[in-house]
Amino acid sequence: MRLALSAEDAQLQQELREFFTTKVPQEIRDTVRSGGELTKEQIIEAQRVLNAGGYAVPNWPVEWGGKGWTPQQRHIWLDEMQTAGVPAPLAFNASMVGPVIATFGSQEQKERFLPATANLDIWWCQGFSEPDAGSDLASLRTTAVRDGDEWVVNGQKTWTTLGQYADWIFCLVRTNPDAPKKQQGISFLLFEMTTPGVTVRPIKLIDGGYEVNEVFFDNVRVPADQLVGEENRGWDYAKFLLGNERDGIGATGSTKLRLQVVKEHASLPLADGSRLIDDPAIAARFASLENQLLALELTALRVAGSSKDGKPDPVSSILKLRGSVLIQEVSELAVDVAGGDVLAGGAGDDSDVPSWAGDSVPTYLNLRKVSIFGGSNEIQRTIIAGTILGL
Amino acid sequence: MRLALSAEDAQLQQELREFFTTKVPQEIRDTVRSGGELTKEQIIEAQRVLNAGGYAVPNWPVEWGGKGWTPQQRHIWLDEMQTAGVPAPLAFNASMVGPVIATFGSQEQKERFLPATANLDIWWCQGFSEPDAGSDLASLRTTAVRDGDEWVVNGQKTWTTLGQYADWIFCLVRTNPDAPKKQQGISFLLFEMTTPGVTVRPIKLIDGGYEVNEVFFDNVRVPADQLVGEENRGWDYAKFLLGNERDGIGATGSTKLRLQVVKEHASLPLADGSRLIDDPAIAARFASLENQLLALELTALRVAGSSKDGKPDPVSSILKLRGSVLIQEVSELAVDVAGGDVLAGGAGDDSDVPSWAGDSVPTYLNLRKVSIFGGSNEIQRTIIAGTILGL
Amino acid sequence: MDFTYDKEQTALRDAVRGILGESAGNREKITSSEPGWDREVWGGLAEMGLLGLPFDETYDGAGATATEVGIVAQEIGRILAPEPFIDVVVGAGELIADAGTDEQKQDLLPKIASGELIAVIAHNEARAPHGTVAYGVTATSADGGWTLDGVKEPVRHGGVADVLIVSAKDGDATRLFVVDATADGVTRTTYATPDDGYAARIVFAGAAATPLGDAGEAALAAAFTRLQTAYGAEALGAMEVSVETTVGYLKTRKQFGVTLSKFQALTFRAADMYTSLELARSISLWATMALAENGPDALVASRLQAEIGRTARHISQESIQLHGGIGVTAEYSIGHYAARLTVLERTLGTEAYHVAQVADGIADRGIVELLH
Amino acid sequence: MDFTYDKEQTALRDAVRGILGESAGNREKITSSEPGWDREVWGGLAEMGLLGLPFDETYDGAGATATEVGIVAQEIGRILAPEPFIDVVVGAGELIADAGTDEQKQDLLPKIASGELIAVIAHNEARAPHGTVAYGVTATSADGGWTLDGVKEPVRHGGVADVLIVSAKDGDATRLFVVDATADGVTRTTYATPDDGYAARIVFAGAAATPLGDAGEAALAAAFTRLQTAYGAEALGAMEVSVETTVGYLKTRKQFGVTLSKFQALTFRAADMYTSLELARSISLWATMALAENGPDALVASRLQAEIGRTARHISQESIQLHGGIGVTAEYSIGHYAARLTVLERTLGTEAYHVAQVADGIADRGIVELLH
Repeated sequence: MRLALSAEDAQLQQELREFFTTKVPQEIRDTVRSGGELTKEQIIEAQRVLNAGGYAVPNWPVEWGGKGWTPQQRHIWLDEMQTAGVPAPLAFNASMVGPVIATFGSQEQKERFLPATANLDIWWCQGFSEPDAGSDLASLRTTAVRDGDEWVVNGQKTWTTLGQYADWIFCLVRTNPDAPKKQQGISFLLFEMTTPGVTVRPIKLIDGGYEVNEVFFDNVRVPADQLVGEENRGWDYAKFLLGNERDGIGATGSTKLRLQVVKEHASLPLADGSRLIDDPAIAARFASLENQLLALELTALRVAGSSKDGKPDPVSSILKLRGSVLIQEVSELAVDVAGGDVLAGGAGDDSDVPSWAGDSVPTYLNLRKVSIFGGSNEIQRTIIAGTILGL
Repeated sequence: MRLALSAEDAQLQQELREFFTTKVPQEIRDTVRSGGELTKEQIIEAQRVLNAGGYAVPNWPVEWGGKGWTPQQRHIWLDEMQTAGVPAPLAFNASMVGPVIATFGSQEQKERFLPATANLDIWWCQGFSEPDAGSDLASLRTTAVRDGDEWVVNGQKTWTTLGQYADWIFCLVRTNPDAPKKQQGISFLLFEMTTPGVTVRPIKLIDGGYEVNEVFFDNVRVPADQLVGEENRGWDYAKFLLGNERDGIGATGSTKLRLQVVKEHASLPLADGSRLIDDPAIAARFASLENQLLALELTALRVAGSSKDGKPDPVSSILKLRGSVLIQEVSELAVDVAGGDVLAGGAGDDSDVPSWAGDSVPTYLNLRKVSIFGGSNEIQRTIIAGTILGL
Repeated sequence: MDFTYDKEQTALRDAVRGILGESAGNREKITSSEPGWDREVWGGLAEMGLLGLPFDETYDGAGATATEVGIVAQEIGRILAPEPFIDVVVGAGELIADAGTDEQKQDLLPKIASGELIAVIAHNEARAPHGTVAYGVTATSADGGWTLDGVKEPVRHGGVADVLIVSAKDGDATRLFVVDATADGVTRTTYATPDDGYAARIVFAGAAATPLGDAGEAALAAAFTRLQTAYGAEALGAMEVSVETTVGYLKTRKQFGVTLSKFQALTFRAADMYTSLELARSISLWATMALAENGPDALVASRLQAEIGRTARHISQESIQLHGGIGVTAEYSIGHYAARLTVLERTLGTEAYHVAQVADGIADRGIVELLH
Repeated sequence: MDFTYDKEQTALRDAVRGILGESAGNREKITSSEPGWDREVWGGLAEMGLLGLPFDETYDGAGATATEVGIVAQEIGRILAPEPFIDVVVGAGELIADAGTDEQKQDLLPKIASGELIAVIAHNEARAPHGTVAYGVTATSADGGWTLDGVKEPVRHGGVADVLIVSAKDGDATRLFVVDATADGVTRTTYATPDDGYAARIVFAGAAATPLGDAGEAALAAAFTRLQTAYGAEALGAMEVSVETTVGYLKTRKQFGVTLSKFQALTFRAADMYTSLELARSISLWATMALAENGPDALVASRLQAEIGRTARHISQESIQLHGGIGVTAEYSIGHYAARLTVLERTLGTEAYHVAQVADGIADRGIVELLH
């Protein structure tokens, strides 16, 4: 039991803080801080700055740019990054497809994809969910049929986040429809989004924005050397990937930053000179959320590193479950702090209503997704009850 | 749509208020108000006062003492009674076995039992639940085998509330073990608790008190004319009874009184002169509970009378569900108002800690039962989801 | 106490449901550009006499009570009808009827009732606490007339309004003024609201204004209570459909080979949603009857708002969650209901504000006497 | 930051679990009469060196930190051990060690460590707000000595204590005094607490008292922080077992022909209980480490209390509900855990009190920096 950081970790923390707050463009960090949306170019720029500093893919094998950090060091990296308002490296690249290729890909695939993936020269998107599968991922129906040196892909994916920006997709496809279990007969395929037969249809969300897509495949021909690992073992790779995805899954760093920013807004005087933060009921909500976030971050630190052998630690379900609820509660508090100003959703710069207040309802609505996407909270409860509690 | 009471109902309300606050002994009402426990004698005394005034069994058929009131008038009766601190007539008598006998009993049974039941000359208890049945009431195993002019009863009941005071028990027994469904082959039997072979074992509850019992039957011989209605139709009578039981099931009147009393305690100055009620967080809890109770009472009024043909309106499940949660939340607030004084559970009259503070934890613990007994909240949600929503 | 609608009230509900239902399919198109609602439907409502529903017959009204208003509001909520019935008829209209001079009533109310005039209250100001005080607009009396200077925002339907009822500072007092929205000195910028509607920023620069009778904060407070009661009924309608839609989804959507209705954890949550809904219904109907019979009462309105606020959060959050992914898409209706409920609840004070209002002075109040 | 126990700490946990486990079966009998705990077990704890665990070796202590104390406290919580380890060793003992004179330490600490002396803090007063101020007992200085007058109540283990550390008013200040509990002028009435223990009403009438060093409110506040940290660990242990017991019950209890574990609505609630437990565990371990490394910090303790309070309510309420009827019977353990948790949470300030403490000044604090 030890609270204080080791000298080494404290030094790393200082280095990272210095790097994140001086090397990443202020404008990008300000946008993140204020809850604004980054452009595609800004996301790429930020990741390239990180990659140049060696901080884009610390969890990868060292030979491909990894750092060999302890879980606590990875937490420090993520926390310093998020609280500094630095956008995390694109998860599809850094946490998902990169580790899969590095672990299961051929040497050619590693050389071809990993450097470009780390530097966001390739923007990846994830082709997992399908319209009729939902939480039941393994029921996927998209097929890939071998034809000479190619796979011919047909089917449809959905909830493909930022697919509209993507250069490549990593995609679960059914290569053996006769496998006895639905988890078998699935393969992990990589292909370009510009391949003929790929169509992207953005889905409008309730906040009016676009971030997820439907992706249709109509006889998409994929070179056979773009299948990762072994044919029909894609489900194993997907589980490995989902395990990695849980790194930082509680998102405590970014939620802490959000809460702090909402608190700053609540600390500004209203028209009558009063401040919402001086209302004991409002202050108590901030205090309670701050405490709960603290407990969540401590839990993330406590269970960090217990994800082994590519299997997700079921305790990470706790982080996803509670982390999603907390970020939603922070966004709900932001709406209450905005009060009657919430109406000004579409107000421009000449409005007296600050943009955070007008954005508060769209943000709140948008964040309903975090308890649904990436394994809904119902799925997380199922994992906790089943895998941890044996119920 | 009409808010105001009719002149007739307003007059009834005045009459009842006058009656309850002047005819029922003050000591009994004070004890109820302070959350104390009534003696058996006090309960009997109060019911006899009500019965003498014609207010003990208003929901019975008029010829047996009923009033032929509208549901709203019954609500007024209950609300005035509860907020005046008058203990409601013993439910086992007035709401449960009485209506069953009045509806399904023979003329002899009616004459023999109803007047004595209304006047609490007979104290009834309920023999429904069994140890291995729990919420699955119809799985009961207690048997009654016909032997000449008698039924011979063997088995065990549990959760028999105030069975230690009871003169008689109304009991569900299995008379046909070969019936195709578990709900069939059950009969409704009445017998004295002093019958040889009946053993009562009180169960100590977590507040240290005794109010429920196990009741064992070892070859208990019951005269055949004490079977109500038809043999093997007991389940129908039980359902009818449970429907009646839901009258006033939200207990809004007594919860309102409890909340008011807790508020009075929170309004007394502490040692430093401050009052808890002046803490905005505490005041907000009172306000929120008061509002929720109001919504619940309005709902009780709105759905009152929709229980027809002896079938419970499934909406009454809402009242039970929310009513039990609210009384529990009021008791939780009482514990918080008591604060450090909760330790003084067993303090006597010479203590400076007021008895309500010392009693707050036992009461809170005791009231955990209300979301379990009489159809747990899980059963109520099952009814709402299934019967109302068709899920 | 009687919670049932009589024959006329049921007929009113059916008629409103009919006319609003006709245009329900066009909602996305209608709301995608200003004014965000359908002038044809508006005309239809006028023809049915709904736009003068609560006004005296003297002013071409129907002389109906809050109960009838609530019936219309609930139907509006059920299909998220974008037409500004509540803001124009209940908000500005009833405020004029309550506090305007005879001349103002004769001038404005028949035009509102006929549908030719859109009037709304312009009270909101950026970062002002909820209440009846104006901070950012000042009234100046000169030459026997009045002018206004300052900014009101966000004002729902402010961009298309013909007449604005504006709150402004006159010394230490807040007074209400009638302003021609198209007159010199009034500049309006319209923008979208997060619930598929439009609001405006309105700058007054020496804009000519006429006092609304001698109305001030008390009249505005009464108007708020009427609005809160109607918004409450609208929210009730929206919550009702949110629950219906979610239950329907659980019955049809399959996951892991069975419908979602086989998952007890989900059906229990639907049961809790329904329970919340029915409790909110009771308090909405009660507050509506109280307004109809006893007139505005801020405490009753705060009780209503506190309960509606809590319930709206519960139901809108759960309805999206139980829908899963499609719940957060604009193509499905459920998210639009959530958006509307989220905005409605903050329109005239948040849940916490109203709980605090009820808490204020609670030590000195006895048991709530519902029946008397 | 490292949350793992080292070898010695694990050994300590196992040893404590062993000795406390031996008498766990006698709990009902032991708690049914005064003192409500087992003097034999107490002697065993003394022999193991636990009763001097946090004291300096000079005073026959083990010089251990809050971490070791927390390990013992958690084990106490796991089996609801009634022995007054926390109140005597952590409460009075560490307060004496922290604020007593050398002479007082030499006199009292070895006797506490050997188990021969029971000392507790007597600060509680009926209807006093939580805090470090004494209202009802007054200290009077005369003839070079001090006497106390007034009432302390409820004082846990006050009836069997040999020595009381009493807070009393000295003018505007609150000071701490050492009082021989058996001396003239001290009258004690013992009664049962709702969590199977005993507390006392203690009347002081000119009772002789010695100042505890020059200890006042600050020393008492530090003692509270140590107590809160240890109570937090005790609550953690009790919640841990509550969750384990409930999960076990769901696996074995049958209803409608199947085990309760087949009902998703119940297993999801168990998952939520477990989630709450693990978050509370993190904050308990953190607060313990913070105390061990940085000393008492009231803000850290309030964060802990706020989270433990919330979690204790959640877990104790749900554990009874998921047990159904038997959950409210005294025969089953689960209700006793709930009773203990319910009382513990209010012992040194309620959840709401501690949330308010954290809220105080929150506007001026930045993001919580956990790692440094």
